[in-house]
Amino acid sequence: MAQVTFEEISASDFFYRNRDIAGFTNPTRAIFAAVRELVENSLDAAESLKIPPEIYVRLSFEGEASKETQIYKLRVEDNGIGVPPRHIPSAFGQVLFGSKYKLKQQRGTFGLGGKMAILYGQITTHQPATIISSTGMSKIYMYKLLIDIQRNRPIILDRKVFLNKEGWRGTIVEFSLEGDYLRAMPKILEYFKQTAMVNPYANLTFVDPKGRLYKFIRATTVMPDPPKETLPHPYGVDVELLQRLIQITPYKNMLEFLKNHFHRVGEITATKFLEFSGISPSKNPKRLSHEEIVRLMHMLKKFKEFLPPDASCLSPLGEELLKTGVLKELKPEFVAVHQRKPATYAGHPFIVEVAIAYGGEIPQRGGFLIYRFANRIPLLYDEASDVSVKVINAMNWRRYKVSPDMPIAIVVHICSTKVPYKTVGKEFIADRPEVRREIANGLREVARQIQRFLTRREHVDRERKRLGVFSKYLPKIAHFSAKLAGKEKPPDIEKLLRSVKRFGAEGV
Amino acid sequence: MAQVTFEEISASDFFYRNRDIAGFTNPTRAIFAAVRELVENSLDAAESLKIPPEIYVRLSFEGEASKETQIYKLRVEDNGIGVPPRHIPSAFGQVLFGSKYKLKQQRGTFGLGGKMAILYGQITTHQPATIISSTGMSKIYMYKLLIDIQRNRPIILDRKVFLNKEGWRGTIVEFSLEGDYLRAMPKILEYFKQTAMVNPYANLTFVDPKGRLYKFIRATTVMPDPPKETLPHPYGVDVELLQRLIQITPYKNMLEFLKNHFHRVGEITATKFLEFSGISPSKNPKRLSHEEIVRLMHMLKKFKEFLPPDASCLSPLGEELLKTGVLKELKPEFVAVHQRKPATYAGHPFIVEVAIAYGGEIPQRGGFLIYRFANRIPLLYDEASDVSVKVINAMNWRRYKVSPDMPIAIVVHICSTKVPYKTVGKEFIADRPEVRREIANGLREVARQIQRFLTRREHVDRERKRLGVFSKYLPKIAHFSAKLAGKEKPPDIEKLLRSVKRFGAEGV
Amino acid sequence: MEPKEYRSSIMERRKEVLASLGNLGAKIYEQIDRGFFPSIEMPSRSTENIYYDPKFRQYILGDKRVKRSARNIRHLKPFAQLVWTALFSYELTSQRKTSTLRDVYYSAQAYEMTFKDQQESNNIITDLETVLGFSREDFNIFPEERSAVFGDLTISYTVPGYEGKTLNLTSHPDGVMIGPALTSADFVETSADKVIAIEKGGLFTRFIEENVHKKFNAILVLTAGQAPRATRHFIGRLNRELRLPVYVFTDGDPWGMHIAMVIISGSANAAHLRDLTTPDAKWSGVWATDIVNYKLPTDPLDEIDMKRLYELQKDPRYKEDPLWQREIKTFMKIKRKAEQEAFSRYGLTYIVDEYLPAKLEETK
Amino acid sequence: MEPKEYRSSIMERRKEVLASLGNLGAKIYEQIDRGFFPSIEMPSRSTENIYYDPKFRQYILGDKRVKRSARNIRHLKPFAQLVWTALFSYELTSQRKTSTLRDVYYSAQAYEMTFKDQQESNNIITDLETVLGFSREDFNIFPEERSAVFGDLTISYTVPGYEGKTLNLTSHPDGVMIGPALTSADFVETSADKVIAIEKGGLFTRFIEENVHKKFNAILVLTAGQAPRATRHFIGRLNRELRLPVYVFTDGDPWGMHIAMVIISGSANAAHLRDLTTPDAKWSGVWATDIVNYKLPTDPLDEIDMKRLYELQKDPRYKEDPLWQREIKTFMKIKRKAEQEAFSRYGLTYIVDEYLPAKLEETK
Repeated sequence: MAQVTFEEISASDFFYRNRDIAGFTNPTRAIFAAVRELVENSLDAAESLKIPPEIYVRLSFEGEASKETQIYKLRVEDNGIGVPPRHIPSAFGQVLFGSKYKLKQQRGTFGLGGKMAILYGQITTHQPATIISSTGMSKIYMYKLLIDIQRNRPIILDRKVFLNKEGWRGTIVEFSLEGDYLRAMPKILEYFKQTAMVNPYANLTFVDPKGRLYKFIRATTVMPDPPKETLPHPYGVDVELLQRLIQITPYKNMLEFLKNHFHRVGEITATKFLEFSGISPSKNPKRLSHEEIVRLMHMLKKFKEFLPPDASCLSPLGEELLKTGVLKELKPEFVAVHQRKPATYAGHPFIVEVAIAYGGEIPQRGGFLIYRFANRIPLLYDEASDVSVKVINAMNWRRYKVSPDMPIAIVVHICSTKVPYKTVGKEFIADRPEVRREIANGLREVARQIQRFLTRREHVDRERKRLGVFSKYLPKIAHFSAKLAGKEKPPDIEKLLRSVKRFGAEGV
Repeated sequence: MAQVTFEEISASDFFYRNRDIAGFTNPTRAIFAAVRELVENSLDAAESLKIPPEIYVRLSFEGEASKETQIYKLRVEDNGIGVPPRHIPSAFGQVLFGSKYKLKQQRGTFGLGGKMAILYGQITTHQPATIISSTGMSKIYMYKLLIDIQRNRPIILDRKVFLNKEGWRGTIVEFSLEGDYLRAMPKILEYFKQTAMVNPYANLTFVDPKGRLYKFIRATTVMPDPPKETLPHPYGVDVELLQRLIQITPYKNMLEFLKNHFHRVGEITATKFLEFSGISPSKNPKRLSHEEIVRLMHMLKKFKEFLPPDASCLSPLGEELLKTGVLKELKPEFVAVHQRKPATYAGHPFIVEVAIAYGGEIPQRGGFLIYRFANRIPLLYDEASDVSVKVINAMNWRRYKVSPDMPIAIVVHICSTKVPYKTVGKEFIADRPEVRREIANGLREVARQIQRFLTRREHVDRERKRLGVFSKYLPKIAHFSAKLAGKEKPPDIEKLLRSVKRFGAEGV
Repeated sequence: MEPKEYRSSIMERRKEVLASLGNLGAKIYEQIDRGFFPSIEMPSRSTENIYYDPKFRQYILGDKRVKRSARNIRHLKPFAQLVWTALFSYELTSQRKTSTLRDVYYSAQAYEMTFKDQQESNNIITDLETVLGFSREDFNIFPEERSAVFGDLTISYTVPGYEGKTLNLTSHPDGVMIGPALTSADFVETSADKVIAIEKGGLFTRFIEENVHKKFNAILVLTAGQAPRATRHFIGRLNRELRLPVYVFTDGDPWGMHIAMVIISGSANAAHLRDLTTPDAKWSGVWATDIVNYKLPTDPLDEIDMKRLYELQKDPRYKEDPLWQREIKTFMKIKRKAEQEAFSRYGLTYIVDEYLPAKLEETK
Repeated sequence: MEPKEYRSSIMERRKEVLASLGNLGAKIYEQIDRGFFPSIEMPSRSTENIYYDPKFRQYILGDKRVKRSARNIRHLKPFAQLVWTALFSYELTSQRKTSTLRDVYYSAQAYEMTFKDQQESNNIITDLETVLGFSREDFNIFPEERSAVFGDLTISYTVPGYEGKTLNLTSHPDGVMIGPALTSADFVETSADKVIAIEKGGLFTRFIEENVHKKFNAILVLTAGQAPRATRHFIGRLNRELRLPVYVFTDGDPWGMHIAMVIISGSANAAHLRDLTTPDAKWSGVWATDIVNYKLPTDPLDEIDMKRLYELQKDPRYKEDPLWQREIKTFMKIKRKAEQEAFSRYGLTYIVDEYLPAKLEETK
C-alpha cells in the first residue's frame, strides 16, 4: 500500500523550489531580474528620505560556468536610508522578512525580489553575499551572509564594524551569481534608460562586464513626495482584515472603531454608515459574532458614501517630473502629460499617469513606442498581455488625428499600494476594469492635447498656403478668360488680391 | 526623518496578500480555481492507491454577497487514500505543509492550491471549512477548521470521530466561498470535460447550483502506474541540493555517495565520472570545501555519460489511455497518439504525450482545437502564451497534408516532477527549449500518422476515379481521331480498356 | 432619309460650341473687370439632384444649382482648371483637332495647371459639359475606347482632308472603327432596316461571317463591353436620323443587362447631357429566361453579381418595362449567368440560325 | 512588290494546315487500331527548354521533347482535349469560319469535353500549335483584342464574300481594324516607305490628324498596348513582304520598352512559333534618355516597375543591342517614367513636328 509522507517546508524552500515564478526562469532572465530587484530596493531606500538617489551598479566577470553561462559579481551601491544593523541579517537573508509589508506605495510590493536574487546567487555559486550599510550614524556595518534555505534563516559568516568618519549613509550589496549577460544586455540597458525616464531626479551609473560605462544623469533635483503609510479603505477590507483590526483595536464602540481604523472615515461618514447598516454606534467591536463580521464587510462594500482614498499613501511622479523625464530620455518635439485623480480597485488606491510624446528623436516605426511603468518600475516583458497595451490598441486614435505611422511614444505609469501584477516577476498588469478605465481616460486627455498641437501646426501651415493659392490662380483665371473672350490683355486683378488679404480668414 | 519598520510575515500571510498570483484574481476565477484545486487533490489521492477515482462535486447556493457575486458552498468527495487524522489540521489549515514536496509527479506541484481555496473561502465568508476523512481503517474523523493567517497555523473549532462501519475510505472537503458561478460556468464545465478526457478511468459527478447534474462516466478501469519517488538526477542538482545531501549522507566516500544519492548512477558511471572530474573516489563528501562543492556541481552538469532519467517517477497516461480518453470525449473518426521517451530540462525528467484527432464530432472552425494538459490537469487560460500553442503554430502542417480548416483536435500532455509553469495559478507552461523540442517531435510523429491516414483515404478514392477516367476519354479519343482522319467508324478500344484493368496500378 | 439637313447640322453644332465657349470667357472677363470675384453657376450633379425622368426616359438633373466662386479658396484651383479647359477646348474645336482625355491631362502642364491625376482632369471636363450643356465629344475630346460598326450604310466625312468623301460601312469585313471621324460623319444612304448592337467582339465577327447584315438587313454595332459615349451617340443617331429600330444583344448577366440599359436610357453620370440615349431600343437577349429555355452552360452568380441585381431592382430605369423586373427575378431565382458565346455549345451557327431570328421577332 | 506570289501563299497555307490536322488524326487512329495506346510527341515548352537564338533573334524551343500518352492517366484528359481541338480547328478552317478563344471553350461542351476554365482551353490550343507548328490564327482562332492600321496600302481580301475585293487603308480616317479579314488579306500596292507602330490610341489618332502617313510616307499601326499576335504577324508581313522598315513608339517605361521588344523578338510564350517577329524593327522611343533630354513630365517608377527592369536587364533579348542596356540603366538611374502623351505639355503637335522626325532619323 502506498505511503504518503507529510512535511512542512520553509518559505525560502518554497521559493527555492519555484524560482520560475519570481522571474528567475533562466540565466538571461535571472541576471536581469537580479539587477532590477536591487536597483529598485536602492531607489526606494533613497526616496523614503527624499534624497535624490545616487546608484552605482557594477557587473564584473568572474569566470565561465558552462558553455553559455558565466559567473558574475554584482555590486549595487546606494545613498539610501541604510538598514539598521540588527535587521541586516534578516533583511537580506530571510525570505518574507522586510520593510515592505505596509500599506504604502513601494516598488518591491512582494518583498521578495532582493532576497530571491541573493538566494539565486547562492544556489548557483554558493558564495556568501556581502552587505555593507550605514544609516548615517557613527558606524558602518558589514555582514557576510548565507541563507539557510531549509530553515529560512540567515547564516552570518562574518561581521565587521567600521567608524563612519565621513558620515556615509547608504547600502552596498555584493554577491556572485550565474548568468548570461550577453543575452540579457539589451533588456538591462533598456531597463536603465526607462528607469532614468521615470526617475529624472536620480543619477544612475552602470559598469558592465566589458568595462563599458553607462551614465544617466539627473535632470532635476525636485522629487515627488514620499508615500505615507495609510489606513485601509473601507471598500478594500475583507473578513480577515476586519478580524485583525478588531483584535488590536483599543476602541470600545463601533463609531470610534470606524473613525480610527479606516481611511477617510470621519464622524459624519461613520455615523451615516452605521445607520445605513443598522449597527448600533455603541456596539463593542470585540463583541461582533462571525456572522456579524461577514455582514459588516458586505455592508462596507455596499455603502456608497465613503470618500475615495486620497493620494497621500501614493507617490506618483507628477506631471512636471514625468514631462522632465520624457524630455530628457526621448527628446521629443512635443509632449503632453496628465495625471488622473486617485481611484481604487478592490479598495486599493491607485493613480494613473500618462504621457504622449511626438517627433524629435522618437523614431517612426509603423507603431507606437509604448513605455509601461508601475510604481516607477519599467515593465519590459510580456507587453502584449499588459492592460495598457490592450487599452492603447482598443482606442480610436484616428479621432485624435493620431496614427501609428507617426513618431509617437506613449507612457503609462500606474502607482498603487498594490499594483495588480499577474506574476511575482512583475512583468505585466492584470486587466482590471477600474484600471482599464483610468488608463483610457488618461490617454484620451493627452490625446486631446496632442490633437490640439497637431491641429495648431496644421492651421499655421494652412494660412501660409492659402494666400499662395490666390496669388497663383487668380492671374491664371484672368489670363485664360481674356484669351477665351478674344481680349488683348487680361483684366486687372489687383483689387481682388487686395481684398483677399484684407478679409484674410474667409474660405478657410 | 523617515522611519522604516521591519517585520516578518507568515507564508499564509504572504499568499493572503498576494492571492492574485495563485489564480484567485476575481470572483469568477476564484470559484473556478477552487473547484479545480480540490478535484485535483482528489484525483491524486485516488491515483496514489491505483483506485479508479470516484469524485463527487457539489456547488450549492447560499445567498447573495453583492450585486454580482454570491456565496456558494463547495463540497468535494473522493474515494482516495484519505489523510491520517494527526495530519488533517495542518494539511488543510497550514500553507506550505503537505505531501507534495517530493520528487515525483503530482498534479498540485506547488502544494498550495487546496489551501488557497480554503483560505479564499475564509477571507470572503469567514466560515470554517469541514474536513471528513478516513484511511479506510476503523475510524472516520471530522474537523472544523479556520486558518490563523498571521501565524500560518490551523485553528480547530470542532473535532468528531465516527466508527467506520462500512469501511469507507476517502476525503470530503466542504467550505463556503464567494464567487460568480454564472460567469465561471463555461470554464468549469470545460474543465470537467477535459479532465474526463485525460482521466478516462475516473467517474466525475458535478451538481451545479441550479441542481443540474453533469456526469462523466469512466470508459476503462485500467489506470496508469502511479509515480514513484525518485532520487535527483545529476544534471538537475545545484549547490544547495548537494549541500543538503552531504549533510544527511551516511556514506563516507564519493563513490558510494554518488551511487546512493543520484538517479541512474551506478558503480560504472560513478567511477567514470570521478575520473572525468578528477575527484578521488575515496574522498569523504563531508570534507568537500565550498569551492569543491561548486566545482562538483559544474562537473556534474558537464559530464556527458549520465543516463537520462527513467520514467518511474513519472506517471504518463500512456498511449492506450490517452486514445481511450480522446475517443470517449471527442468521438473523432480517427485518432493518433504518441508518447515520447522521457527527457529532462534542468535535470527534471518529463514526458510529452500528444494526440491528434480528426473528423467525427470534432467541429470545423478554421483552426485547430487545442487541448493542453500538464500532469493530467487541463490548462484553460492564457492559451496564446503556452509553449504548445507556439510549437503548433510554428509547425509546417502543410507538409503533413493537414490544414487548419480541417476538423482537427490536438492534445498535448506534459508530465514532469516539476512542470515549468509560469504562474502559481498553473495557467501556462514556459517556453523551455527542451520541452519545445519534445512537443515538436511528438507532434511530428502523430502528424505523420494522420498524414498516412489521410493519404490512404485519398488513395482508395483515387483508384476508383482512375478507371472512370479511362472509360470516359479513350472512346472520345477514338471517335475524334477517326473523324479527323476521315474514317467512318472509330477504331476498337476494347483491348486498351482491358489492359488498363490488368495493369491497374500504372500512372497512379 | 434627309441627308442634306443633317450634314449642315454637324457644322452648325460646331459653331454653337465655339460661341458658347467664347461667351463663358467673356462672362468671366467681365466680372473680374468690374472688380468682382468671378463665379459660375451650374446644375448640381450630386446624387440628390439626379432624377429619373419618365418623359425623356433617362436621368436628368434637377433644379439644384451649385456656384463655383473664385472667392472660395477651395473652388479656386478647379475654377482656374475649368477656364483653362474651356480655352483648350476652344483651340481644339476651332483648329478641328481631336484629343484624348489623357492629352488634356498632360497639356495642362504647359500652363502650370497641373491636375492631381487623370480623375481630377476628367471631373473638370464633366464640369465644362455641365456648364455649357455640350458633351466632351463636341469639344473634340475622346476617350480611348474603340468600338466598331458594320453594315450597308454610306457615310460622308466632315473631318479635315476627308470632307465630302464617302465610305460604305461594309467595305472592311473586320468592321469599321467608331472614332472621331466616323462620329462626325453625316449619313448618306442605307438599305438596312434595323440596328443590332452586340457586346462581344467574337460574336460581332461571327455575325459578319454569317452575313447577318444581309440576312437581317441590319447594321451591326460592336459596343465592346459598356458602349463608349461616342458609340451611344452614334446608335442614337442611327435610330433618330434613319428611324432604324435598335436591338441590343449582351451577355446574360446583370452587367450585360445594364449595357443594354445604358444604351436605352443613359447613365446617371451623364444626367447633364441629352442625345446619348435611345429610349426605343430593345434588349433582345441573352435574358435570364433564355438561359432556362435554351439550357445554356452557365456560371454561378457571385456575391458581386447578386449585389448588382439588388441595386438594379430598385433603379427607376428598370421599372419602365415589366420585362426588366421579370428578368431580374429570374436571375435571382436561378442564380446563374451565361455568356453570348455559350450558344457555341449548339454549334457555331446556332445563334444566327435559331436564336437571333427568334429574339428579333420576340422583341419587335 | 510581288503580290501574285503572296496571294497564292495565303491559300496554300490553308491547305497545308488542313493536311496537317488530318494527318494528326490519322496517326492517332492508326495507333489505336494497332492496339497501342496512342501518343503524341512535341517539343517541351518548359522554361528550361526555351532558348534565345541570336540567329533568329527570338526565343526558340530546344531539343527536349515531351510525350503525351493516353496510357498515362494524367495525360488522358488533355490528350482527348487536344484531339477534339484539332477536330474543331479542322472544321473551322475547312468551313472558313473564325472563332474566338472563348468560343472554343464553350464549343467543347457540345462534345462533353468541358474545360476546367479558359486557361486550360487556351493551353490545349497552344499544345496544338506546338504539335503542328502552326499558330492559332492559322486555325482561324482569334483572341478578342483589336488593333488598327492606317496608311496608303491597298489590300485584297481572301475571306468568303470578299475574295478579290480591295480596300485602301486610308479609306477610314479612324483607322482600319486588324481582324481576321485583314490578317488574311494579300497586299496589293503601297506608296509607303516605312511602318510606324504606336502603343496608344490617342497618339494614333493624333498622327492621322497630323497627316503623319503623308508627311512621313508611313503606314501607321496601332498596337493598343501589347500587340496581339495577329498584329505582330501583320507587322512582320509588312516588313518581309513589302520590305518596309518598322519603327516602334511606346510609352517610356519598362512595359512600353517590352512592347517594342515583343514586336522585334517575340515572346517566350511563342517560342514554338516562327513568323511572329520582326527582328529588324527599331524601338524609336520614348526612351529613358528622351525623358531626360526632353524634360518630360514623369511619374516615379514603382516597385513593380523596378522589378521588371531588373528582369529585363538579364533577358538575353536585351543583350543584342547596347541601346537596351543603356536605356535600362538610365531608367534605373532616373527612377521615373513618362507616357507618350506627356509631349502634350509642349502643345499637341510638338510630338509630330519635333520629336518624331528627330527619332526616325536617330534610329534609321
